[in-house]
Amino acid sequence: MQRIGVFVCHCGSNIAATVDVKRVVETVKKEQGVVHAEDYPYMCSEAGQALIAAAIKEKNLGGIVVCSCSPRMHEATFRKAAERAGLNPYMVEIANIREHCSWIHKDMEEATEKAVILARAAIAKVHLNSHLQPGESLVTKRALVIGGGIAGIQTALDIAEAGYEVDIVEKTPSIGGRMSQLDKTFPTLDCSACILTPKMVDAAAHEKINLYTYSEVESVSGFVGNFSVDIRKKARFVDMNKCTGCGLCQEKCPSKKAKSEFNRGLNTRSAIYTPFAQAIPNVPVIDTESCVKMKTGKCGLCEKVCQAGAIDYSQKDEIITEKYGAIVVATGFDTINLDQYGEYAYNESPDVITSLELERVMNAAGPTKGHLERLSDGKAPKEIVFIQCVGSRCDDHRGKPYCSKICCMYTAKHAMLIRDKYPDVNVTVFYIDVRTPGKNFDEFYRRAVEEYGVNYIKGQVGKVVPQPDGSLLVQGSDLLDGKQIKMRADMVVLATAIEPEAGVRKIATMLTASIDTNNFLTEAHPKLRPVESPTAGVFLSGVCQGPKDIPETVSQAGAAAVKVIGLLAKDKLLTNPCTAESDTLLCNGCSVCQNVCPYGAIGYEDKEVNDHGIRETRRVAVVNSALCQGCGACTVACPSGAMDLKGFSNRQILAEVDAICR
Amino acid sequence: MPVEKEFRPKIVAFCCNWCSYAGADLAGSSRLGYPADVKIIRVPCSCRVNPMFILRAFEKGADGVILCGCHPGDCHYSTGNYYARRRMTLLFSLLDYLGVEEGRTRVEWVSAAEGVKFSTVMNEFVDKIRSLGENVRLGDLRCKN
Amino acid sequence: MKYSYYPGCTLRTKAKELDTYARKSAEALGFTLEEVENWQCCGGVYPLGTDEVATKLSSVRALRDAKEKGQALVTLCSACHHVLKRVNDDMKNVPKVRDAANLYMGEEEPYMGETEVLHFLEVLRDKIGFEELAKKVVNPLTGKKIGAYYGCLLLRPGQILGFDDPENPTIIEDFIRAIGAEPVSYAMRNECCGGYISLRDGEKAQNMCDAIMENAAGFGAEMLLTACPLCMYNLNKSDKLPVYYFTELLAEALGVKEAE
Amino acid sequence: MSKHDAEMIREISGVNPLKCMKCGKCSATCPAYDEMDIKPHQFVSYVLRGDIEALADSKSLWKCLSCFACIERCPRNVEPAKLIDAARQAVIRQRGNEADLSPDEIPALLDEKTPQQLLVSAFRRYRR
Repeated sequence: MQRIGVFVCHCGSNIAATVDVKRVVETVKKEQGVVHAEDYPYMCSEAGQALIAAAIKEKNLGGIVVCSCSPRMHEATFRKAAERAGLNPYMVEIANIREHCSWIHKDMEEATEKAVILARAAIAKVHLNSHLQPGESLVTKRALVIGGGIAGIQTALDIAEAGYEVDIVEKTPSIGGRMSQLDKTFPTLDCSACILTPKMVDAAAHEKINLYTYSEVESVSGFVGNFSVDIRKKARFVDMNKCTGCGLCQEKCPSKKAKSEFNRGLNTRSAIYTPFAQAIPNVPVIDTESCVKMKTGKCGLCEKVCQAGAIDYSQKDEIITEKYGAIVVATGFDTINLDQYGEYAYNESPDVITSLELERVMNAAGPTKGHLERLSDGKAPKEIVFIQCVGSRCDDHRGKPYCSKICCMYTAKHAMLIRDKYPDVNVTVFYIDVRTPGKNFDEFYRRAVEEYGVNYIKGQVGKVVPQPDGSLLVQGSDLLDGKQIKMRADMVVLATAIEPEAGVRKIATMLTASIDTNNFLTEAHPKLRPVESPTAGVFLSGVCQGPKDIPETVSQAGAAAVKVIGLLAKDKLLTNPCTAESDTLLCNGCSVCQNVCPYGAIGYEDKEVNDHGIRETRRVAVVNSALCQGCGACTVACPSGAMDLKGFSNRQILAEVDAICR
Repeated sequence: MPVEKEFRPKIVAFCCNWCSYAGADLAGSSRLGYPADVKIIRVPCSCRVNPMFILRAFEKGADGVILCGCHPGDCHYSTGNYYARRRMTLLFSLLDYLGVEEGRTRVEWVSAAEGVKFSTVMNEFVDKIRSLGENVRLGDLRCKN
Repeated sequence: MKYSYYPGCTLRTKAKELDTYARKSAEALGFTLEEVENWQCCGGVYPLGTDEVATKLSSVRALRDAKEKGQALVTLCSACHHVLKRVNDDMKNVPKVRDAANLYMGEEEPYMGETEVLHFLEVLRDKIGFEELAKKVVNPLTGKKIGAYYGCLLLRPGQILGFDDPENPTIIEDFIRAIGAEPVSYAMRNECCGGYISLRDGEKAQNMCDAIMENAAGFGAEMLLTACPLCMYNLNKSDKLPVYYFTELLAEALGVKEAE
Repeated sequence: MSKHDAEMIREISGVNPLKCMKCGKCSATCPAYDEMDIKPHQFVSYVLRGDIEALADSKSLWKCLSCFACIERCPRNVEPAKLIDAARQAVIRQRGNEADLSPDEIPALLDEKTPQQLLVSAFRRYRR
């Protein structure tokens, strides 16, 4: 029987407005073993913690229960407070009477009654808690960044600047990501390549940064501080060390019909290619699906013209295994597929394009060399219609329920750039709401309207009808004027919703990092831990966590880097002491637990046992607590009941069940 | 005149620490209510839930037990929720056989981002248990005198 | 292969061609349309109200009848197709409607939406296959430029009808290709013809049909194909392009148009 | 027609008008827009406000073609055609067969090609 103290927090009015805290205190005083109970407005405050410490010392408490917010919030706080007062930190239990009680119930009677029951369950559990001691594990001082866009590059640069080794894994042949595809950036209209290329060069040149381009993460094992990652380096068929990047192979390659991924399929590229002129590394790859040599065995022109002898058709994929202390996900985004949005005629007319495609059209290195022209006939458009929220804010089976956040601003940018360069072109924007929170953002949008005469119409577009004369009939709402508008346009640009890059779910699964229904990675706390995944040692950078623009991405990238540096700066980490443990006397060595353990943490040893006076040697399970992550799968699988989990033992959980059902 | 007391079921919800417990926290911080009849027990993973815990709950007078874990493929420990799903399928059909209706037990996947789902599921589950009424008490014959 | 067949009111009278050519073609393609006995009119429009039950019973009877025969239920008219599929979906997925309808019908075994409802075009695409159909064409309509006219009822709501992509359908175009002609794609092929509004406001319907035909003709269509008697009626108010039922051209291509 | 009818219309239609984000996609799509006095997107606000009297007297009820284009394209699953149909039904149920179309009018409206389908669907729409 422990001497237990119960501490009930008001959390200002967050708890106290719905739960009668005084009554909770009075009621729990009657519980077995409770020798102290009190309430305080903010238990997590310094004064609150001092209160707890004082009680522990004065009343010689052996265990405490804090009735407060979620343990995910302040369990660590109260454990530290207990430790400072000389109590083992694992003798602390939290009864969650805020998130699971006061915030979801309105009736004070009901909420108070529930708070008491939750407190009782925690008291029943803490009676059975034991003095656990965390172990230690070493930290591998190297970080992995998955994704080589602006988010990944910035994170890697910041980590490397602190003196740690960083590897970037990028699945395409070059780093640069989506930002390299943009023409100009809002709200200052700087040229995207001009500000990105130096960063790419810095990353490539940094002695602490190692690039794995044209590579993908194959598998991940281990845990915070000790990840082991297999990286697949896809065969480039070009020797990175020999290639000088002269570009002759690309010029001479006879197969030039593959769609250029970089230009969003608007033009073609050769079978041996670098995605764009400033690509880093400036070493081409051979796309086996369009290479004549790969398909038929004949050709080999690139090999013949390569002065450096860098072409190697026999190259194979290579698997590299590397150890990391921390992993940053920076996988970025793509625009959604528009097949389901037939009403916008995107698949029918080449003159209906997405905004990202327009970026390529406006770019001097793009398919039209930067001239604004219709992709169907190359004519200069006179009337351009922009449609906002294509697939965003769609709570249906076709689109995404969220706001993609960047579209209002880039559409204003596009409209402004077009009006600036081609003053005779009329630009109309159909919008639902114009959302411009951000420094100098609304001013930017207003400039599009006031200085550049962009015509903003509040209302969605219902249908785009390609006309026999090649024009497009746009039928939309003008809600403010109360009209249905039918207007001719030469080009229609769709502000297409963005979504996390396709492979992110697979990566999240490998990392056991949680992911939401829209495939955005979940942060450990939406406000207070926005760049950490709930999985220790995994951090988030850029749009993989939620829609954001370039400055936000760069800030978050830096924040993620700081978290990584904080982790790598430690030599050792304390491990979770809530691991499995086998009772040698009960174990019959059947191997069932070993089979369900996802971490290979269970082994077998021949041990001498004394079973009721009979001494014999038995094969029994032994848990390696450094590997055990404490899931508890083995405890349920064990047929003889030998396996138990420290901190969540069978007796503890049963005691909670009993207390709740009492 | 005797007033018939409103039936307030006892419901135990086992929630895994990584997804469902966080989902319940999110339901709380988003103020998405569900009846106070639901009491949550935190476990590291849905696979930590021993069928014994559920039998014990019914033995002690619970009217419904729900187990929530991460979505398939999203388990923090990779495969725990698959074990839980298999174990529960077996247990629930046994319970049904013993006279504890299938509706009194449920497995649900709730992610850390699904506060809405957590609240919806709990509301539904409580409605279901209320419609089923009081549960039969499972007894442990070994303890009978 | 035998299918239960629900002709619907209009195919007996004003749209006989749609029906007779379909039957002839079916035989030529090796399947039989077995008319549902004592079928009753589907009502022409699907009642959207969630509390509508009585207006759905005639459809439920036909669906039941097909279930008892163990056959899929085939329709030709777009409206019948629309109503039957949606009522079937209610019987499958909407307990409120299903329970009330079954209670009303009073049959021992409740109907739970088991019958597969198919439009004749779906039979051609999913059961026969357009490639197979093309092989059976003896009289290909080579050189004819044909615009498919879908209208509303065949396609929408796409998730329930599951007929084709409601915004960018291709089934009739594929059919046109199979009978040897050249499909002409135009964006207004899924715009409304005016429907029943033409009873009160013929001019409005005609304006709508004019716009559709203009769009189709502009892209080079020489004629339009439809599956719906009401669309046919409305489209005929406009004289820009001739309109045919798809079954007529099918029978022609299969060489059974004149057969007795 | 009253507040109570607003509830009834919500119930018959199965539509939650609160889901509407006023994007105007329905009105952008509607082929009968010009004929309507109350536009498709406005139906939502009328139901929310409980102004059912105005809806009942609106000619829009009889102009909707039930082409389902707004249902297909509504990004929020509000589906105004369902609201319009529910209002139409409420009117027909309360005002009976005087609602809109009388059988006496019919013969004058027919020609020799009029398909049965047209009559059947018009009757279903205009009266019950």
